[in-house]
Amino acid sequence: MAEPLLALDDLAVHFKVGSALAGGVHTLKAVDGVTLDVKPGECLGLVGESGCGKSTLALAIMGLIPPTRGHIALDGRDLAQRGRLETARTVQMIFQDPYASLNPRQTVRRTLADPLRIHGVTDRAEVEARVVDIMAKVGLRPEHADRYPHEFSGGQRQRIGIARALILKPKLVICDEPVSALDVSIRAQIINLLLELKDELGLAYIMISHDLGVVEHVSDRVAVMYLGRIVEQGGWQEIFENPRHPYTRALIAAIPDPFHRAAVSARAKARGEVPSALDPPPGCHFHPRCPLKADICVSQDPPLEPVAAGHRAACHFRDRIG
Amino acid sequence: MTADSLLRVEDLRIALAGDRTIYNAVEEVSFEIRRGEAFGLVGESGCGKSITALAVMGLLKRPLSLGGGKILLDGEEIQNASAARMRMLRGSRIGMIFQEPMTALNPLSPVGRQIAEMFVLHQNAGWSEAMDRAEEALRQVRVPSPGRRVKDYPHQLSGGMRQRVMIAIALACSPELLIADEPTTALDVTVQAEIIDLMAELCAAKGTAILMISHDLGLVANMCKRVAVMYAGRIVEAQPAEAIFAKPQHPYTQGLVDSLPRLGERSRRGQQRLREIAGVVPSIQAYPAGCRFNPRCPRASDVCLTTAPAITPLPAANSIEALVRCHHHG
Amino acid sequence: GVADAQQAQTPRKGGVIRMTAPYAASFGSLDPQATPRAQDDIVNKAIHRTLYNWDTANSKLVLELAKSVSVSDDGLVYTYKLRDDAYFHNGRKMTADDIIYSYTRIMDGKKGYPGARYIRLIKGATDVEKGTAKEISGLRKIDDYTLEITITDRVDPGYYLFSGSTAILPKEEAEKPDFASHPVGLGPFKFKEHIPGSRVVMERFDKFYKPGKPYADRLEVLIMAEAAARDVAFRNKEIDTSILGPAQYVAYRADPQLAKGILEVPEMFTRSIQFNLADGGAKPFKDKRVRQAFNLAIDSDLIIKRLVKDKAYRAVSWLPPSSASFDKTMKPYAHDPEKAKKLLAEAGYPNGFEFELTTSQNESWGMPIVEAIMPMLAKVGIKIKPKLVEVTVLTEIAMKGEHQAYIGSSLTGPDSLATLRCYYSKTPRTACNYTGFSSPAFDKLLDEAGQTGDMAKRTDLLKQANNVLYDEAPVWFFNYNKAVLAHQPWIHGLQANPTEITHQYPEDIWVDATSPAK
Amino acid sequence: MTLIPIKLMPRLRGGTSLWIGGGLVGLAVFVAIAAPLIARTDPVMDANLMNAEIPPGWEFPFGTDAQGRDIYSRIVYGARISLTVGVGSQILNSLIGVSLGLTAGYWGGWWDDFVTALTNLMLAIPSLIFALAIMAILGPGLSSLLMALGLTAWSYSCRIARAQVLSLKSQGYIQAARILGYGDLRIMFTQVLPNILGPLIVIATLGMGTAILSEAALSFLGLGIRPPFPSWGSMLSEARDQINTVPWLSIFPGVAIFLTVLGLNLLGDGLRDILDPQSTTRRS
Amino acid sequence: MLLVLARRLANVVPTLVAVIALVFLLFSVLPGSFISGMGEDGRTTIDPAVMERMRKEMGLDDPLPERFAKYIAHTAVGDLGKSFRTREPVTYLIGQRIWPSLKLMFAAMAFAIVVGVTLGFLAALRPGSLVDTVSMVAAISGLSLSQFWFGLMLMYLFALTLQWLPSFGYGDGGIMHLILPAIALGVGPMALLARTTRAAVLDVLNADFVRTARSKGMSERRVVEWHVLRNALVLVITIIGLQFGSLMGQAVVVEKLFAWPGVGSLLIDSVFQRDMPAVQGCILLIVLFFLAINTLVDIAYVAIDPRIRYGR
Ligand SMILES: Nc1ncnc2c1ncn2[C@@H]1O[C@H](COP(=O)(O)OP(=O)(O)OP(=O)(O)O)[C@@H](O)[C@H]1O
Ligand SMILES: Nc1ncnc2c1ncn2[C@@H]1O[C@H](COP(=O)(O)OP(=O)(O)OP(=O)(O)O)[C@@H](O)[C@H]1O
Ligand SMILES: [Mg+2]
Ligand SMILES: [Mg+2]
Repeated sequence: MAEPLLALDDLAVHFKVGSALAGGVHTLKAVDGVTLDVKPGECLGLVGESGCGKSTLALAIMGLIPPTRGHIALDGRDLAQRGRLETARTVQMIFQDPYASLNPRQTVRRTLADPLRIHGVTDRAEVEARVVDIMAKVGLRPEHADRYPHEFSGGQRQRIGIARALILKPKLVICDEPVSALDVSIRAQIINLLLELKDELGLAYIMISHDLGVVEHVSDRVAVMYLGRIVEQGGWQEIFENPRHPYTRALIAAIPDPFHRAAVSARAKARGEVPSALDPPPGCHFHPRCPLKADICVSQDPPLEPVAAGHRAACHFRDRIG
Repeated sequence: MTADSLLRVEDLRIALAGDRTIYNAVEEVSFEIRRGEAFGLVGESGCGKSITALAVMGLLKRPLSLGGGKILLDGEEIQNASAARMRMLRGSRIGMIFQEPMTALNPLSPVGRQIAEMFVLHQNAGWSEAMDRAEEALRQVRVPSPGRRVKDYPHQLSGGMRQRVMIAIALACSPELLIADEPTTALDVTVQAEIIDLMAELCAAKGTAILMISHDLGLVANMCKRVAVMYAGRIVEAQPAEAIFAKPQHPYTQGLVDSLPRLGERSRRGQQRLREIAGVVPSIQAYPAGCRFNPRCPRASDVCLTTAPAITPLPAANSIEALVRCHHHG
Repeated sequence: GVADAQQAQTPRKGGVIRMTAPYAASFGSLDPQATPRAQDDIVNKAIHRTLYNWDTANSKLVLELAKSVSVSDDGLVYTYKLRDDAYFHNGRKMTADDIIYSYTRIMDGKKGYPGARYIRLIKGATDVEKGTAKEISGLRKIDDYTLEITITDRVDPGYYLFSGSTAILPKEEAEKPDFASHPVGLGPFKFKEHIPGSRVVMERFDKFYKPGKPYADRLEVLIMAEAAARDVAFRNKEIDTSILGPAQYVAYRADPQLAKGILEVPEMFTRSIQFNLADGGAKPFKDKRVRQAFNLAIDSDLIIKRLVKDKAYRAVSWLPPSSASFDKTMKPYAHDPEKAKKLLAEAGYPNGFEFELTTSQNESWGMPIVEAIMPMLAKVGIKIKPKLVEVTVLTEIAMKGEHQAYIGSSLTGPDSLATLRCYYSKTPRTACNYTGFSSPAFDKLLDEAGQTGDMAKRTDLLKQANNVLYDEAPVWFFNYNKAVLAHQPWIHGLQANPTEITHQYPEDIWVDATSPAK
Repeated sequence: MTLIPIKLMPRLRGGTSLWIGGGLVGLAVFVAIAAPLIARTDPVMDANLMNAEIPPGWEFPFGTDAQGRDIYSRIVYGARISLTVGVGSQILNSLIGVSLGLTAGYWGGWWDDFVTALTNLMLAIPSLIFALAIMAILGPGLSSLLMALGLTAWSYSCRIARAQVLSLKSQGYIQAARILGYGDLRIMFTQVLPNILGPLIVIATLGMGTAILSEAALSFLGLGIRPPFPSWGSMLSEARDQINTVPWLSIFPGVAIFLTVLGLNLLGDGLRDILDPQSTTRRS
Repeated sequence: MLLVLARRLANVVPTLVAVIALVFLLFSVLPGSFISGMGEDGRTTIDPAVMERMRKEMGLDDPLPERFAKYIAHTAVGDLGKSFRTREPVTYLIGQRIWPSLKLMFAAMAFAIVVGVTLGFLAALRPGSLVDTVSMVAAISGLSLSQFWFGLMLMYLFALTLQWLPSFGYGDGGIMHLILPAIALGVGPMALLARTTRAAVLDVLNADFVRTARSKGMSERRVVEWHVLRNALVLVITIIGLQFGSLMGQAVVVEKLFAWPGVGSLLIDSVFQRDMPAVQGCILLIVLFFLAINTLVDIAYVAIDPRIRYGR
């Protein structure tokens, strides 16, 4: 088995919110004990509802938020020991909102060339060549280089964002909902592009998305997050065809499928609202919404344990489902 | 026109006053909703779904205005109805739910009061009676402990709860038609499913027809009996829900259905390259001549560049009308 | 008309007098001993009384709280027969004890009362100030209405004991902590109300010692520091008197109605540029010819006429014309730029020089004047760098000698000897020798004048000293102030007080029935 | 540098306030720059008491003052001082405010707390009072005035800069820059600053008007510019005693101040519509 | 409620201490001592010996830290020292000025609120109409006016030319004397309020929940009454608070011009007299007032805005 490119060990990111003067300080456990790894060339899908900590996890991996606990190892070395620039050349990120993720006052060329210069590529010709090259790869024409972001459509902007992420030739790219802000008819273009680039450049992805269809389509492995924790993790086929956590099942059941009307049993559906991460329920975080809730769920926090080879779920009843 | 037609929109045109010219943000839009029926309107962002709904409500504001066409509610032409008449219809006979539950409620007013207003406005109820009925309405939308919740302010409720309150407001006076403009896009997926179910259930119980607006074809097809697809201000296809997924006629609809990875697709067919729809959605100011989909259409021919396609009726399945607007449909 | 004039002869009893306090936006203190400010004295003159007073009509000092005085031969012991009809506003009669108490209070070293500079004339006063004595040895009560004062110098104590800051106060009241907000005195009006920053209201004191006086029932002093607002208020008939600046002076004289109510007086203030002749100053000024050239280069008459709008009298030398030692035969420096140039060349400055002139914003002796002389001096090559400071800082700068020259206004009366002492070489800069002037001839004349008991001789010696100053020109002699008081037609009995025109004699003032004030 | 993206151009056409404001300010700036060319006399040395207080007419379009100086020329030169006061103090304010606000918003932590506390402190002392205190200490004059007005009103731009940075900080392109290895200062200067210039320019424009008015107020209180060099405020303040007798002394500087400040306010409003469309009128 | 108050107070105290320190330091370096301020017009010269003695007496020669410590200690117990000028306690001096100051401010603010908010409202309800244009032109002109110039104009127009109102002063404290200075002081806040109100009302009118209200079939009038007013008020009240709070500071000019016996004229007087304790006292009061008003605004928020009332 290949050495993991990225290894997270019991990673936790807690935020202090509020102030001592205004109602007291609370701890928000945005990410709470996540252990994961990503191998080279692999695509890990990360799904979960809004606020469950997906973006926070991504930013922690990027080194933008210091972890409260646990370790992040890139290429086998702890993130803390790596230089900022070195990390930048290993892992990059694609953002959700193509409108907010480009500096409106910079041309495409500057957006792409500046990082190269910062990383010591000073030869003008080389910079130019790499800019043109990457633009071609993401499907932009060379004359686009001197335009400003507002002159592009959403899909084109996302291409610029992808080009920017790839200009330093990273090994791992974190895609934080790369298509959810795009017009429906554009999404396929971007998803195809990402998959092509993956094969062509041997990239590893972490694909964060709400859209289970997309995750299923692109991922090799999938991790499901709920309130800061991984509740289930495994190969894509296992997760989608044989989910072992009631939350995963609820997620899948919530997807309207005109071909399979009412195919999912009402039992799979989750009830009620997602609790606040500030004040998560005790025991299994999912128990207030869980159709399988039992007393043990309230008192005990189920560990993430294997159910099959490479498939783990954090549910007291993981073996009874499915 | 069918006998049990509730809302009929004929050749609706909505004008958008630009800097110098007037654009047609929506044109040649016709559809019909029958009593108790769920009708879906799907389309990408900016194609004119919301303003169509607002036109029906008589709530268009500058720079938008009604450019032409007829809107008939229960046979009554309301496109030129007086302001007072429209106020009577709004709320009591047509209810509406908006996309953003965060901002659609007045943050400074208890939710109970905001529901109760409906009874005061339309049923001459006194405030205390109205508040009691508001509590009842909250119970109907399955808000836990409604007695306490009536006094809560919107910020004390979660997104799903707020949307439930919106539903309670819209359905308070048992309208004949509920217009739901992307009621769940701002919600979590699991919550979304619950809200949709609730809406469908309540409407069925009250016999309220629904005009469901969304950009999610799957969602609409799942919930509605009939679906119309809009593109760039025009309806390009309308079919029964199953048919539009199984046998889409318009190249745009076909593109939409095929381009999106659907759950279970990979297991069935393996990881295939998605079908792309080339190009981008045009902006109002730059709608192409002829068929508006022509720059992106794989089947486009010369006629598509010059002539806007007329409506072609499709063979009716289940006695529901179906139509497509394409020179090369099928 | 005639009827008016006749009516004007018989003062009306009753009515309200509304005077203005124009110098600052508030009163400092209504404890007369605690304040040296002219602004405060406008009120204090009505409430309080001093041993002497200035008789404006005859330009001399008169006894106020005493009926008569006798002087010992050596001129150092004064015995006063005090009034036995003077009552404090609290109803108690004034006695010699009150004067002794008041003067002793002023010398309280811990308080630093401004009047101390006057009382120091009395023998033993400084001991009290230093804390070595409890009582002033030079004050002796003979009986309730007879007081003996021993002084240290052969001068007229009247010049010292008429100052408002030597007012006589009743002990039992002055000792109260809130005396300053509830002043009690001997004056014709008793305190009623003070709205700080706005006005002081006083009422007639019926037991005032001058029979039949005061006339008015009420006296209001309204604070009105903004000339423009004062102008509006006066025209709007909201105030009875107003001090006029040059601009208003012109306007009021031009207005036939307003022109009737203008009272003018040459005040005992000399406006000048004082050159710093000491080492800190600009070198050129050490040369007498440069100073003379300075005086010759400026067309002072033109400035007075056009800029000051004739609201001043051309200065000849240091003493004002109202002084007995003023030499009426002297002519002021002529306007002669050619001669000025020649003198400058002789002094070694054919191309002139540049110096820094410290000035305040004051319209009559500050920046506007500097702005007017700048081009004139530039014609003879003297360049001015104006340095604007606040009025309040001006004196301090002058005392410290941190200036090359400054433009200001100096009190030059009524005591001419004291006035000229400011150029006596042994007078320290901190006292008032701001120029650092030193001339043996001048010193000698002043020494002699101080020693002589013969008033006529003293006057003559001072006249000579004043003429020395003219020639030496330690200053640019600009003008003597003309104070102008505008008053409404219904107010009568105002006096042209040359020491300070706003300091009126409220017991003599009356308003006729046409006054709109109720 | 493209400060105003092209898409904004069409909106320029509609903004009457922008055009009027820009015109007025442009005129004032032109007058200030061209002062030696368009003034008729020296504003200080050409005093001629023989010409004192001549009403406006052929010879002296705006009349003369008590010193016999041409008011027109003094107004023209006064534009220099008044605009210097306005622009200079705002540059100072912006420099202080932006550097504090930018770093506070970007770095956060104790520095942010400190800057926020400092800003609140500055806001709690009315700036006129603060300026008055500083003028009283430094004494009248142009440089003290620049200090007094430039050190006391930076809290507005600081607040705006901070708020803007906070909202930009979570924007993708700032995060992207950090991820790409940009240094903090580089991010602040190349990524943040160009994108928050709009509201800052607006606030600075409005601040210039306030500064010119403050200069007039301080002059009135006797703590303004150092004569004889004319500023509009000091001219107005000197002339106030004669408003009834020699009205033209105060009319012209009064009008000059009013029009210039009006111009700046209109310009600020207009710019706000273009540069900072989301904000409504929230100035204090 | 209490919590909000406590929180505010916790914020206010450090600010106050900082202001005290700042003011103290500022005025300890002032050139010119209070004594030189005791004469004016060059009319009185003071004995240098007296001056020395008084400096000692007032502790002006002590080292700065010592003076500062003493000052803080005294201020903490509400003793602002004695005025150099009148030798009375500063608290007493200020006490006499507070009432006229408050009167002027309340009158000015009442004028500003009544006129400004009304104009802003009318303008927002009919954007683009004549009312809108006129009131917005008036508002921006109001913001461009020099306060003392405007005050003088009022004086000349209403006092001198029309003779409707007294020109200056406090008079007997009656309403007539109050009108002109209140207008002169209130015109700035009035203009600002007109603009803010208009913007706020327009903001609210475009809010989603107003659209919801309309979709309920509400008449425009009800929409405004039930849903717009209160929400706009939340926005407007901040500006009212900020304006009100800084009014005491702004009043310096107007008080001087109209010879109004308020804190502002005491301050300016004291600055020129170098009366340090009085200056410090006045500034302290002005800051305190600002903070107090802002605290009141916060409390008002709590009353109006449930989002603040329930945590968050
Ligand atoms: N800087 C921060 N300070 C405090 N709380 C934060 C911060 N960033 C994120 N959070 C909180 O942490 C939780 C996780 O946020 P995160 O953005 O990671 O969620 P997410 O899964 O990416 O959601 P979404 O799908 O909406 O993007 C949320 O409750 C969020 O409010
Ligand atoms: N007030 C307005 N001013 C100008 N253009 C408008 C206005 N409201 C809507 N439009 C334009 O009209 C078109 C249709 O808008 P509409 O809101 O109906 O789109 P939609 O289909 O509901 O999109 P979405 O899915 O984003 O809600 C859009 O191009 C939009 O830009
Ligand atoms: Mg996220
Ligand atoms: Mg919409």
